[in-house]
Amino acid sequence: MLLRHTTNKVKEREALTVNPAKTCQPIGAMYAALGIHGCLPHSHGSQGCCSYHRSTLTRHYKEPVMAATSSFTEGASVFGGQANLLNAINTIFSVYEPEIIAVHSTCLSETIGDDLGQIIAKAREDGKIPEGKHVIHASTPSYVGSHVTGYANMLEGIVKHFAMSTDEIKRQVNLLAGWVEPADMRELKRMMSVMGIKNVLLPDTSEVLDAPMTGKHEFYPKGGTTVPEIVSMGDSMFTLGLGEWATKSAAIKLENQCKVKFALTDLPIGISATDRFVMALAKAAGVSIPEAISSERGKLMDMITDMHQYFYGKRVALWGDPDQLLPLIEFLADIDMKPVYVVSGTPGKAFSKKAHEILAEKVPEAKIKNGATADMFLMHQWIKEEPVDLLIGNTYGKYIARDENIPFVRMGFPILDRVGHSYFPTLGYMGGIRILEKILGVLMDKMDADSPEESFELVM
Amino acid sequence: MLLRHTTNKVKEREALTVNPAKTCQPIGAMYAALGIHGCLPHSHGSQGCCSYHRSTLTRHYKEPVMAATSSFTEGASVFGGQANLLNAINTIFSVYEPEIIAVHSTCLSETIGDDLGQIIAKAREDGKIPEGKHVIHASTPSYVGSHVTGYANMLEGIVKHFAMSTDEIKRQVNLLAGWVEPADMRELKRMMSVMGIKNVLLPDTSEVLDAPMTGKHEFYPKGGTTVPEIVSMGDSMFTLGLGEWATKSAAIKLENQCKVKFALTDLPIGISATDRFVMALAKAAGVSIPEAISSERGKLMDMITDMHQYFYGKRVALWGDPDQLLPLIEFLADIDMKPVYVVSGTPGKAFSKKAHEILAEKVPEAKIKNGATADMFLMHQWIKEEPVDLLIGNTYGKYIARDENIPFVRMGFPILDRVGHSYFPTLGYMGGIRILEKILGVLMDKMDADSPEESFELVM
Amino acid sequence: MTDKKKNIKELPDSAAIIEEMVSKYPKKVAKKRAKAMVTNDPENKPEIQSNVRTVPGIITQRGCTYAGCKGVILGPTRDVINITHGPIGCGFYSWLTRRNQTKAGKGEENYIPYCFSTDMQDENIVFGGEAKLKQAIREAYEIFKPHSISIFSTCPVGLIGDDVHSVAREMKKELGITIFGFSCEGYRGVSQSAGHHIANNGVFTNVVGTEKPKRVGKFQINLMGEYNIGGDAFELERLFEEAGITLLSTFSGNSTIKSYAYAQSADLNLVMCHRSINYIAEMMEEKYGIPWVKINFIGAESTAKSLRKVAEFFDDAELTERVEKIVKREMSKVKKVSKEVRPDLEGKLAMLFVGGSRAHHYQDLFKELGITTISAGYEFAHRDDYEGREVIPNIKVDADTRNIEDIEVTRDDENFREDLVKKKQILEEKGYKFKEYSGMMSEMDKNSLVIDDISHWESEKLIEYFKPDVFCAGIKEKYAVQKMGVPLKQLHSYDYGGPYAGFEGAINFYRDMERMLNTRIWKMVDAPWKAEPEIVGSMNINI
Amino acid sequence: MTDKKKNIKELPDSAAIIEEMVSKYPKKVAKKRAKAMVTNDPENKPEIQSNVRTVPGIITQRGCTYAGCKGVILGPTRDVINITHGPIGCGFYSWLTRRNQTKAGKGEENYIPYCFSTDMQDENIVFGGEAKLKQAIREAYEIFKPHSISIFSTCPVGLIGDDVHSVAREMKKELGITIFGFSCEGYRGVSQSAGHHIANNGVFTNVVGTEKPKRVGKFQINLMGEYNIGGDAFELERLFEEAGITLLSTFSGNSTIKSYAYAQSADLNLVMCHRSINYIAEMMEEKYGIPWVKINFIGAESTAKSLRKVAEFFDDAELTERVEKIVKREMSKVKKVSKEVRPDLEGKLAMLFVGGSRAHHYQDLFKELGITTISAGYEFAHRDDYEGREVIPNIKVDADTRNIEDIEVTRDDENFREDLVKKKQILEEKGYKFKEYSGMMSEMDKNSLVIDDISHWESEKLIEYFKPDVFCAGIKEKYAVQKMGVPLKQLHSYDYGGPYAGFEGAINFYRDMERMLNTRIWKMVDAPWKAEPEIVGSMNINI
Repeated sequence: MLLRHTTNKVKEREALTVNPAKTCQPIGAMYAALGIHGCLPHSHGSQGCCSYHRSTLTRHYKEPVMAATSSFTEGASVFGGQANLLNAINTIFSVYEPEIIAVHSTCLSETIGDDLGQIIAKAREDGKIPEGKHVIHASTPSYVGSHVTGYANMLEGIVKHFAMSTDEIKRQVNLLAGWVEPADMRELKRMMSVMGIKNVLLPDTSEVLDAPMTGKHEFYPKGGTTVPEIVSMGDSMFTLGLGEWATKSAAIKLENQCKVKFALTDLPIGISATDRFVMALAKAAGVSIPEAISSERGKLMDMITDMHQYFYGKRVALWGDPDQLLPLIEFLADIDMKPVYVVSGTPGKAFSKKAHEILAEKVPEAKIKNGATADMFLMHQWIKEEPVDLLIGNTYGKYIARDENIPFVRMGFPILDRVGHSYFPTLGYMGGIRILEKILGVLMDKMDADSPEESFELVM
Repeated sequence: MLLRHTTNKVKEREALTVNPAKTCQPIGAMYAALGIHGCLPHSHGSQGCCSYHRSTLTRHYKEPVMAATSSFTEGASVFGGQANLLNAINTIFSVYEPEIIAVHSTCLSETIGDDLGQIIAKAREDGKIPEGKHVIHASTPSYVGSHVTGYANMLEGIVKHFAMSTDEIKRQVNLLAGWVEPADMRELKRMMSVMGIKNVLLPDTSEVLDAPMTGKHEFYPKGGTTVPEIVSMGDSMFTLGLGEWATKSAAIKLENQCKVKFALTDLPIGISATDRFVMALAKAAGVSIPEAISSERGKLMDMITDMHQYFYGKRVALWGDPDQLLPLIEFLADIDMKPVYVVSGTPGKAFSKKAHEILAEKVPEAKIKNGATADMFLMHQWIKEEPVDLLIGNTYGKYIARDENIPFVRMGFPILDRVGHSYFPTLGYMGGIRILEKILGVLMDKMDADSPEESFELVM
Repeated sequence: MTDKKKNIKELPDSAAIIEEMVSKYPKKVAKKRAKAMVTNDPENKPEIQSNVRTVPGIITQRGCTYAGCKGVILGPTRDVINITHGPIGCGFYSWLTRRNQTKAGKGEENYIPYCFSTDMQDENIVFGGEAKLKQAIREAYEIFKPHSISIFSTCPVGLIGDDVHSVAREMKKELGITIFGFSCEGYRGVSQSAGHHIANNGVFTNVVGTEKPKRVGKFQINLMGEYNIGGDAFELERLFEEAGITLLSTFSGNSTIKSYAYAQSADLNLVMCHRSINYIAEMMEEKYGIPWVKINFIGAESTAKSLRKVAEFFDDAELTERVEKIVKREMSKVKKVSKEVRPDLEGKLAMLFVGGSRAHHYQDLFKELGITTISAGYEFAHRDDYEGREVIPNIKVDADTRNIEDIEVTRDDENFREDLVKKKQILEEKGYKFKEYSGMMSEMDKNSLVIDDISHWESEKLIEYFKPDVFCAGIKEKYAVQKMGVPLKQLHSYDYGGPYAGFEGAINFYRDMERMLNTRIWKMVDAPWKAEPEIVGSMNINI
Repeated sequence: MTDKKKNIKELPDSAAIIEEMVSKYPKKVAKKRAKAMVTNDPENKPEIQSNVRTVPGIITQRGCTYAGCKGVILGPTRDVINITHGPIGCGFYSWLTRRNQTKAGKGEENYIPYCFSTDMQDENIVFGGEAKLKQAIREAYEIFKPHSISIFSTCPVGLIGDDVHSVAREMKKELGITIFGFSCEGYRGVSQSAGHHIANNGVFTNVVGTEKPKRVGKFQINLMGEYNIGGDAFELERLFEEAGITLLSTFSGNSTIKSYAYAQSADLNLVMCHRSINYIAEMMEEKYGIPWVKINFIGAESTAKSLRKVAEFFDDAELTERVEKIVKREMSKVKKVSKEVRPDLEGKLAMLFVGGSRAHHYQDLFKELGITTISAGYEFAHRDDYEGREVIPNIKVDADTRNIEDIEVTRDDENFREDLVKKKQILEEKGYKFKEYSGMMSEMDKNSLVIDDISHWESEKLIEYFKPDVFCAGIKEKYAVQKMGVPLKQLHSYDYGGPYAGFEGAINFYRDMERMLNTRIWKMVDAPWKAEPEIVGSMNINI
């Protein structure tokens, strides 16, 4: 047993987190900033943070992740990090020539009380920010929320810095992407293009974190939302935010700053959430939903009806982020699976409430927990109490999967030990088909491995 | 052991095929005909053929497969099937109202010598073919070639019946698709669209064999190459045939009939074959290759370079069809895998020759065999002699995979026990990424399952 | 469209829908098809056209004689090398596709996962395929050393004049093992049914009785027409074993040639699928005096009834007690589940178009759930399967049927069971029914619609008209029916579920129906925006 | 660009590329960075700036003190619950990401797959986190009943004034198990290196010598600075065992707190990674009189040399014979492989920028393959690791270093090994070198370029300039370097390969280099149409 100390005796914990189902804010800020074209993320804190975030993002995307750090030492921690950040800005613009530096704070700089806005203003005063270049910032203390919060905060920071309203309304819709894969961002753009909806997608990590091998390292890959696009968001017809945790604050900021009305909808994972997404988009843009979209929906429905027997009643344990988990458990419930255990390290009371609502009728027995001590250790203990047929979550699930011999579908962040997630979307109807393909694949693999020889099946 | 009678003692066989790596012509003709819009395939022979083909295609695509049969009885076998076919044509046009009936023969009607052309002419004379409707045909004796041959013959039959040259050249390229999935056909169209190449894709089973669930059974789904499109192929600038076995005869027919020049290129599986495909298309259409295509290529190259260590030196056994196998083994060799055993039931001396050429330098030890008695039993015996790390082929490989505990990637026809193949392409650069994702997935799954606990890996 | 809830007590006359279905056919076809559609009256069973040629072009469910012979009857037998003599397709398509589960002991033979074919080529068609067939048999023998090999003829074989029987005889002599052939070319007969008959003949002639009779248990039976789809036979084996009934041989599921060889040692033959296997039962009675009874292990009540019928035959107090104990225990389990699911399913409507007895048997399961069968029919049955064996003398034998040999069976004086003949007589006097089958119609509601060899067109019309809650058929029909929003249960393959036979099987079926008919996924088929007025935002992006 | 083949014998002066690299920096930065780049002269080693603050914004490879303390040193120890006191990130990122393999016996403790954190929240920052830490320790104890718990401080901990050491003492008293803390806040020091030192201090103070010395074998050693990445330590354990040398404890790979506790029983300490572990070796010599030698098990020749050095120390004929036998056998295996692959690799160029000793050690493996290291540098080393221990007295101690406690060690009279002091003296007289490390530079070619704490910008320039065939660094560098068409070997994680230590490890490395440097995949990076003239067909579809 890999996790040999995990037993089925659940003890209430108040202080100790074991095998977390979240990580800290700054990595989310870094990921969001990578979705801006020509932007270099900058970590204002100890250099270990930046190193850890770059490593984790790199292991997940198998791509270069460029970011700088203020490299605090003890002195900076005592006297404040202003000198470090000013130096950093100067060095970065000299050497790496970004359009934008996106600075996020850390637990360290937050604890000592560095005021990023003030330091950046000072940098501008001192002439350290070249003409036409930008330094934007977000406050992302690691001891509040989770990586998702950091993503949301950076998104808000971006919007705050750039979005401007002029008198002229632009016939376009803003789409604020939650924390999804480059492939998903590309899929969102494809769907909007099929629907004929001009849009600004923010952020957009496609062609950034799935960049081609060309023999040349493009320090700023060709993808990412551009500055003029972000500026223009202030003139858009409407903003749609995908996922409350990741996009709500940016959507509100945009409304307050530029009077662009917004709606929040779930990440389009599975059938019901994608239905809502498509309808919200159609409404926002005042367009009809084209046949091509209905046809994709029909393909997903087709797989659901064809394969229903394999999904029906299967017990699933999931961990990850609220914005992903909510539509995902809804999807599973829609196809008659039973998401019985759901944990997320990301806090927010709305999560348990919504999850319970989704499952109230179909899976009343579901155990749902989020926030501190809602961790993978707890989920594993629940599994030890009563097993499940399937695990869905990030790579760390593999320890449980092997110990308990449970089929395992990797979804979420980080996925460190498989590839494909950055290339093939799980959003939208076609993404739903991919999710079901994966689920069926692992369930059937287990059936094929475990069935007695006489009931080994050729056909499904 | 599921295949408990298979040993490592290979005996030369002349007459007995055991566990074939092919099936018979008519099913290929049926599949090709399904790629024409408004077409009902018709099997001229015993009704069992039609039943078997429909069942097998249905199990593969999980979709309705509509086709009719002449329902031969002993009388028809003695006196000829003319009456049956005439009746069938009459009934079909009355009840099912197709645009086209695509008749293919069977071993039975071929053995008794039915002349399809003559019978159809008679049907036309007798007024059994409504104005503007078509009955086309192909001779597909089951005892010649394989399912691939039947596909090729029906393709030729379609072109022969419809393609016409007028004086005006159409600025479009004909693409003759080999036997690939609906998803692949969609991907070919997408790639041509990215390259800005107007085209006629023949056949086109997308939106036919991956039709949406809508609550209504569309007897003739919206996909398929249309009659006007096929007619216009005679005026196209050029024809590109994908895969010699499946498309050569149709390409030649088109040239002879309409003077449209052609080139054959491999199915775009993997990097080198897709390179050739893209260049051949560019040349045929006189266009430059756009950056977007280079970028997709770069993504595939990126995965190859990133994941090379997991591919390197892995021994692979493959079975399937020549047009698929040749570019696939080239792809594997490109990424330093070792396709050591390759079998195809489909005959044609060119196959072994080409395969040996591809592998000459990198895998000189490869065993390659095709034609009668080149079957999965032989391949399994080779594996018993010296094992492999990976199997790639159709669903029947699962028996070997389980007996020998070898990772297994399903590719080819038929895939009866998994879904996804009809929705997600394996052609083109993005298809290459999917192939590699699958290969890596099964290799890593085995590593995760078999590794001692102390070397269980979190990251790849 | 009928209103379901209202009409389940009394079905309307089906004339209108019959008219609608046939009206689109060419006249001659309409006339012919009309004869295959009847409105049922269980008290006064109407004559139905069946076992006649399929109308070409109609899109039929039917397969061929080879499929019936090799695929259905011989396929499930694991200790014989079944060589398909013909082009590769026939062997390929019948390779592992029928889910005949089999449980070979360690070291025992099991050729079921293998496909053997002569893979005939052009030159074999032109110059004859006998030499290749012989060589194939030799190679099969050299490599596998089987004790039995059988040969299945595909369409071209008969036409080119290959004599598989003489090849079999010759090779049997050469190799000294059991070898026999079947002239089951696909074009013979009008459906799989001919193949069943041919297979029955061959197995009876070449295998049954080739070993000495043996007495293993007190109550020896054969189970006939049970193909162990999805493990059905395993469930029945469990019941027989517990009851103390010795199952000598199953024709043919989880079966062996070796066990067929002494099948004449049975005291009673149980016939499950009447259509496919009654021939052997009949011939064994003629030759050995072994009586047969029609039983049905699909449905919990039917299973109980069938077990009791066997016990009644043997008339042994201990046996009867054991059977009653089993029935009581199992029925209580079954009842628990049916009680749980029946409220969700009661009043729903089913249609069954499949096979040669399944369309009948499965109605029992539906009945147990309160589901009404509004329409049903067989794919390849004969009139007796619809109307009951009493019509057999009146069935016209047409040319297609005449092509299938009715073999001459002579009494085996040495092994003839006079004791059983006597037993039968006594029981019959007490009202016990042997070789009785009253057909599907007698158990279907009045005014239900019975259709033989249904076409795709007809089934789509039927579905549109009746809007059934579940449709039972095969893989070819599955996805077309489901595209119409109606769940389809495959009764050839059970959709890779099962077992459905016996008590456990009934429970499985109940649960599957609960799953299929009570899910909300079918309600999600329509996109939600279809129900809404055209979406109009405050602004249109395109203006 | 240099012409590889021509220049591998004699490298050019690197002044030009240094100039190119620093010219883009702001002046002050350029001045500072220039001091960290030197053209090597092994005979006359130049002074290199190292272990100084990283220039903010430079894009460094470096991590933090916490990473060095918890991630590197304590991480590989399986029988202790390592609680990260801080926000969740630090614990999360160091959870299983360093590939420290460990082999726990059945029933033994193994907490390595677990991540324990106090997951500090807002209110803990405001009101202090000691109470939560105490509670977390209690919960860890209640659930897991470990014998040891350690606490790692993250950035905010020191700032808000949490005293992890007093908490540790208090809880130790409360629970009666070993509990100790580390003040390894990320901002301390200038790199991971500070964390190593802090970890060394803590382990030495709290664990080493807490159990009675024991004598298990004739020749007892500790292996220090070997982290069992990819199973390196397993390979070495195999060699020691066969040689008859008792490995008491490894600091720290496949290691346990329990074994640290009696590590003072060793006769000799072997130091592998000089940078990360020399502190403990020094302190053990001071306290217990145990001498230490620098060894290197990366590279087959180095392994042989190191094994012989150990044998020489113990000066035992049988031991020497066993070691020689091992070396002979293993070297013949190694030679076979190197002979096979060397022709493909000879003359290729490597760069190594990683770690605190790996960038040096792996040059030995490259040398064995005929690959020239043209440029190298460390991520977090000190001047002695470049220039040799002889410069230690001359190293300026700056404020950042002064922050890290140099603990006062006093001689343990009871356990002091006078015998070893004597042995050392005698051996030294014979020329045997103790605590000697001459640094990376002495083994690098003249004119090779040595750069400390290389930045991303500098490494891209270097690659453009030298076009190396292989680049060694870490995960953050991997894909950027590879995007330039140069394969990168990760020397922290071995790219999930390995082991690379010892003889088998050398073979693995050779084969990996063969794979990486001899594949044609890099030649496929350019699309073939890039090399061709613009495609012009006979017709253009768009005209």
